[in-house]
Amino acid sequence: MSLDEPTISRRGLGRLGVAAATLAAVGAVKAATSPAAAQAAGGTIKVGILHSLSGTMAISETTLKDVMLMLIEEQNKKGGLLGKKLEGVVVDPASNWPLFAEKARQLISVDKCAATFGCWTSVSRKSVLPVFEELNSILFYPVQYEGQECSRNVFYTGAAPNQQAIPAVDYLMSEGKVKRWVLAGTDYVYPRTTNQILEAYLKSKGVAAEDIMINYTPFGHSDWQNIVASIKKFGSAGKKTAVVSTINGDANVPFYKELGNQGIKATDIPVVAFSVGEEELAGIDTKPLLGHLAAWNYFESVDTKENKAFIKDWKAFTKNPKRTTNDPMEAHYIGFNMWVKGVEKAGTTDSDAVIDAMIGVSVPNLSGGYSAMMPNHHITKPVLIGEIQANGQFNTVSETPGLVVAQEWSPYVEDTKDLIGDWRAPMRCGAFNVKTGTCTAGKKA
Amino acid sequence: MKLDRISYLTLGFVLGVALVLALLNQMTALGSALHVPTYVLALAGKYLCFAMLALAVDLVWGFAGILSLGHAAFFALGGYAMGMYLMRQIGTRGVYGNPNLPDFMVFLGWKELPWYWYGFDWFGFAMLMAVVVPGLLAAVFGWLAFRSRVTGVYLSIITQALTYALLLAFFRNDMGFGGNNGMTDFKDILGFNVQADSTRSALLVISALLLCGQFLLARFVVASRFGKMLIAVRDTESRTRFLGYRPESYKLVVWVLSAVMAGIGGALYVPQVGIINPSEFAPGNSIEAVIWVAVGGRGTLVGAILGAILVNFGKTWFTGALPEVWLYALGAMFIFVTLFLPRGVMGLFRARTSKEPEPEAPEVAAAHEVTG
Amino acid sequence: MIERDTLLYLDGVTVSFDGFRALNALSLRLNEGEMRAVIGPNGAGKTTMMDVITGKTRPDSGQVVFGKDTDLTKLDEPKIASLGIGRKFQKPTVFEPHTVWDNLLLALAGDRSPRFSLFARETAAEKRQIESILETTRLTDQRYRRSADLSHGQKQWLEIGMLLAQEPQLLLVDEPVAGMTDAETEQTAVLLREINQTRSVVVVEHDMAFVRALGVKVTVLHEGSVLSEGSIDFVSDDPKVIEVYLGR
Amino acid sequence: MRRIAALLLLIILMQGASVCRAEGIDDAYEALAASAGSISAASFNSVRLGIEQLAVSGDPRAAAVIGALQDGLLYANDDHALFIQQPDGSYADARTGNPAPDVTDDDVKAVRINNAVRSAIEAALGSLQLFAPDVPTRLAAASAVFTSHNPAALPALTRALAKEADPAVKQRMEQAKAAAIVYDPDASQRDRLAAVATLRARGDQDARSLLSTLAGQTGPVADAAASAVTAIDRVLQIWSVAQSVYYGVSLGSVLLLAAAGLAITFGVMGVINMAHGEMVMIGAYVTFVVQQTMHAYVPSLYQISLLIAVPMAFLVSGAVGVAVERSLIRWLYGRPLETLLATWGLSLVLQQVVRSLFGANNRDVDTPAWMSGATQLGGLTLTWNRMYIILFAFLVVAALMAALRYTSLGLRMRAVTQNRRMAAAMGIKTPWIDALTFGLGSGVAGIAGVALSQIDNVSPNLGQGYIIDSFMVVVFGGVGNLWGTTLGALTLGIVNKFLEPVAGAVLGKIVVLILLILFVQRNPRGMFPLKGRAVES
Repeated sequence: MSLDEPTISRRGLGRLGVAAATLAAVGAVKAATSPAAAQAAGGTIKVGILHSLSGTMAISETTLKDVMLMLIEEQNKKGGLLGKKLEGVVVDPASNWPLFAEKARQLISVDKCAATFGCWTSVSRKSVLPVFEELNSILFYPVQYEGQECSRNVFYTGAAPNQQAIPAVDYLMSEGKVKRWVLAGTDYVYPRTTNQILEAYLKSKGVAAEDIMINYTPFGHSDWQNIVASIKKFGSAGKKTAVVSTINGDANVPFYKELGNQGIKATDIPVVAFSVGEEELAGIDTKPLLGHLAAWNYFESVDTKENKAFIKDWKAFTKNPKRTTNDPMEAHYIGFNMWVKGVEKAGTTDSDAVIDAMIGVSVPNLSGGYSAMMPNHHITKPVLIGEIQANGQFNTVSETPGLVVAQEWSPYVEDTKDLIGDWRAPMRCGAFNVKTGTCTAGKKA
Repeated sequence: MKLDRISYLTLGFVLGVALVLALLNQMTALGSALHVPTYVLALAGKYLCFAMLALAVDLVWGFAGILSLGHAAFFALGGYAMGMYLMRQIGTRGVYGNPNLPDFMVFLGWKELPWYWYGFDWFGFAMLMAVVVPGLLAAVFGWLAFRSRVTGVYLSIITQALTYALLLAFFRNDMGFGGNNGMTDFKDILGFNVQADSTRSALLVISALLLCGQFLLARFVVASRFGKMLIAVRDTESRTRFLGYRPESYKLVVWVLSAVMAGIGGALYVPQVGIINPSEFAPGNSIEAVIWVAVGGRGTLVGAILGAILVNFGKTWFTGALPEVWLYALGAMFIFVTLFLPRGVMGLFRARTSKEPEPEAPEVAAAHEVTG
Repeated sequence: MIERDTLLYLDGVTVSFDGFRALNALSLRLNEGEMRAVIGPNGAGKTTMMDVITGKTRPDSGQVVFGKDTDLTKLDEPKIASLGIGRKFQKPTVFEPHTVWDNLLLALAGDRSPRFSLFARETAAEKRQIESILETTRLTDQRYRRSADLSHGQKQWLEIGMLLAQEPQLLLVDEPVAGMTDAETEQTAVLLREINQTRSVVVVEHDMAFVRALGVKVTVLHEGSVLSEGSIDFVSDDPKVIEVYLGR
Repeated sequence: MRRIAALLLLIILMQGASVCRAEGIDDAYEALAASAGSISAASFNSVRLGIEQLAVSGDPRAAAVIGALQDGLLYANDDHALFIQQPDGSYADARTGNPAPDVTDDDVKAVRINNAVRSAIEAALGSLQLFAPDVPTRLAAASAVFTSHNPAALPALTRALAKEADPAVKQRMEQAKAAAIVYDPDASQRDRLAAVATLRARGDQDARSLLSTLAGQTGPVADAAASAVTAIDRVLQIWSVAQSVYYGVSLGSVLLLAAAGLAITFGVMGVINMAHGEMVMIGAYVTFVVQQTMHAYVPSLYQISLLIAVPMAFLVSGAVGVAVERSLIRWLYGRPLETLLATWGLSLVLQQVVRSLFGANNRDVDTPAWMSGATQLGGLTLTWNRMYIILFAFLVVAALMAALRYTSLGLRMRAVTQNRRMAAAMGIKTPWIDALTFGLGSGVAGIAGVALSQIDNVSPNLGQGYIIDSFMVVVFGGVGNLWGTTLGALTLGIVNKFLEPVAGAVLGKIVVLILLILFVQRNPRGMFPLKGRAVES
């Protein structure tokens, strides 16, 4: 250490070095944070794609990145948008929630994306939400979620709880004569809220408290032996029992394998899942799961012209005849087409103009109808209930007669039962209390 | 305390960059070529907080030989203390406008504020908790572990168990810390809007100042007779006992100090990234922090800061520029550094000095002497 | 020989590892100011004896009394060290990243608490003391070298220097001349005798020439207990000792 | 319609059945055909009724038609004529079985089924198959009738019982009959009480389920049912303890498999191998590839593809291990904590490699038939896959111990790890032994991957889920001690499974972790520390 004893001149030298280093660092940070150097949308409109390509959520989100790239490519083949080419900007938030916020900021302020399509988990959406609101940009969120949110800057193209859970329970009650319910979920906010809503709903339908069992497990839970056994036991009380599963992603495979092995057949105790789609089933041997259910707004097996074309394009784009499609992909399909229409209607990609133009936009969905963007920034959807087939596909066994409008604020939660969201002028409020006539949150002029 | 040139350079660099970024952000117009976007401020602030964590890890690993695979837990606890304060500051501006409860509690049907949330309305109390809670946890854990002479990999593994247990605990919605979603959508800190550029600039400069403060403190500790003893403990713990020292109390002191430093880093991290949730407890995060230190150069405080900034800068860059293959780059970097730069980046600059760790750390020597 | 107070008394100490008896009812008495050489074949229990005295190993039974009435078996290593028992290991164990000076500084008797050491500054008295030990151990020229860079013999001396810095009443020295040149060995013997002027010393050694050079009372250990005790000439003529060393 | 009428006539003539019954058959087929293509609640209901009618109609085609419906192969055209799709894609008339070559895919719509329909199908097939020639089919049929407990099946059951010779089938039929009688309001009280007794004797959860519905009512039958439910519950309660032990052993064996390889690489060699989980993951992917290959090229061996995957996984993971040791680990001996960092980097790379090769999604590894399902042992439900995994785990550990103890490689490995220099001096090629030891550990991890593919996701993240647990197990058991690892894994598994029902899955795991931390603090070297001077220095 004695060699390095500082002297005045050295200090001066050091300072000089500091100044130089500072400038260099600023330059480096600036250069590095703008990989494409953001040449202010010369001939292109940039579209942010914010899906995890690594980490725990890559398993679900990678597909959505691919589908966005496909949609952008197709739109460009049709001549782009407003006479400009679209360019997808892919980043990897790596299943890391603070990184989502950072990447969102990068997409908006560095890459100048006109809109961003992304997020899967609620926490990732919650993480980026303040960023989108602060920088007044647009996010399309494609996954079914717990509701209780209505941001001006987010368009929710996935299902709200009433667009998935309630019709599924209704189906089981009427068609399956189910009297006893197990609400099993991963311990996070979506299952908690959904189960809270379902519990209130079931009780309103006369189901006794002792006929409802609620169980939460951690993320990635892999040993389901005694939970499945306790479900079996709960189901042996002489009343028809069903499981409503809000078990998340990774934990599903071991859960279903255990169900199959303990011999719980759909005809004994059906399981209806809200987070299990074709993508998840691709990783499971579905033969023992025949007849277990899922509720979504889209199934790959839906027999329509649009869907067939979409699947064909998808397989061609991924060059993989085995790739499946699923509900969140359809949500991006709808969301992207809505955004294209909204931008065309507004004649600009300016956020405010597009946000106003989006409401009322209606585009074909893949199940043979039209979905429309409602004033609460959620879309109308049909609800399909399907049974798992031996080939890993769903067989639709029930479909709501019309489109269901999303309830962004749950009528079953005390604090939100009087709230509505309406982003049209003049109300422009994400949480308007119809009783008090005030806007409690999310007001933006 | 005498500082060497590289320390001056580091302090100058950290403070200088933070000040220049903040000033450029504040003083120049939005379109100007010199303007620093908020994005860069947020990034720089995050790096500096990570640097604090790295400094904390280096203090225990580089100087006391305690390889903590759970240091991110202290960081996250500090972050939660700040997060709770920020949640309370939202007041009635939450989605539900509930004056008594944070949004997520309303959402899950809580009726009243749990007792452990009391006091977090006050900034001072929250900041006190940001250092007391990690410090206390470290004290209890360290007292138990060091007293019974748990060392080497055994200690590493139980620190990992600690952070893993906390991860699972904070995931539980019943804990009242927001479960998986954690806390987000913050509004104000001490009355300033957390999203305002001026607040961000201020937070960045404060982070830089605190990092420098921590660096000087760590420097003071390491240069003292205490620090020399730590190095002695690191290399030949049992020998120090025969000199009449109690290595466990030395380790405990530096361990608690380190936890507190990490907690401060976490507390500053939260307002700058805007979210705190249980994934901060993930064991991978702690391992990453160790890697920053290894990349920078274990046992050199400057190296810890440098490593944290370098690796995270790389991560920012790679995830944007090479989203599909960045993990290859990151993984390869770790392998490269351990294989070819055992003394980290600092090893490139410095000749051997007395502060460097011995490559033959004896930690798991025991595991070699074993039969099947 | 003047009758002096007993400094260390081992009484029926037994230690076993997984059924193997390292010490078997070992009893040994050491007087104040005495230097004792302990010899014995491999596995005789020499190092284990030191472990027991310094608190590293707890005996299964037996007592170790230090001074008037301190039972060492109840205390841990730092406590025993601070009572004034210093130990030098078989393999020289110094703090390798530190300079010779820092090694001695850390060994100096004084407050061992973290709080003290955080704010401690080198006093003039400490400096003088270190200088004097450097001189005793012939390391004055090496004071700013990293101790890792010292030769083997220098490390041995540094460790003895560290022992001295502790100002112990009793020094336990395990094979101090292993790996030393003849000249170094001789110097070490001189050094130990010098130290013995003021402190009691127990030397464990294999090197018979060295033990002879020390010229002190010798204890021969075998299979964990005392086989023979007396002057070097006495024990080397003892038929039991010859049998153990030369085989049956 | 004319054709149907003609067929009808034919059937009547052939069967000599009453017109009334023939009308029943007609209605039944009409009910099936009219609902084709529809998914309304009414149409499912009509299909269900059609099946029930068909089952009791005595029509010889009933079993074939209902079977086709079960497989989703029953179609109807706009004229309500029914067809069965043949394996080659052509159609045959459902009511005659004759080929119908002029029918194409565009002419017909499938008769859709749902769970309610599927239950009806199972019950119907059950009662139809009570007279099947082979025992397993009859047993399955009796079980199906038991589940449906439909009094309509009683006549068939009585007839079948009279003919039945196999005691197991007979018992099951008796139980099925009891189940039907219990629910038959027309049955005499004496019969119903006897039926309750039969069910009580069966004593499992299914019997409890049937009885507990009755228990809610009033009357002597209900009282008997209530006391039977209490009795069954008491027995099941005792069994549940054994069941928890089984779950614990099963979880423990999974932990053991995951940790066994680590007990070698970390326990014996001292390499903190953070990429251990990825070796497991590679083993799982090898299983996937082997299974796919078998499926494509040697379908006859498909059922035993797992057995082939075991050595393959060992070789592939082992080879990766050797390569890793030669290129990476060997530079880092003596720097255990550096290996931690390098192998962590390696684990990121390996995950990404697999993600690039196989995609981020889960891969489907099928469970062979012999590993599916469960068996009952008293009140215990023993799932086959778990049983095999338990067995497999112990075999792997036993083989590992034997390899270390009795082979010359094992001897050399022990020699090198105990005293590297001495071993080298004796002519042992220590670098090779290092590589092979690491390869062995990695290979064992690969084998674990084969087993884990049966119960968990086969995804790039597979290994991450086990790495922490594996280290806990090895440390808990005592580093370098395979017995310790085994007992450690089983203890953790069982403690976990006994805590889970009390504290919940999350809290249970937290408690286990805290206990583990406290345990290690009390016993810093695990359950089975190695004593002696060597370890302490």
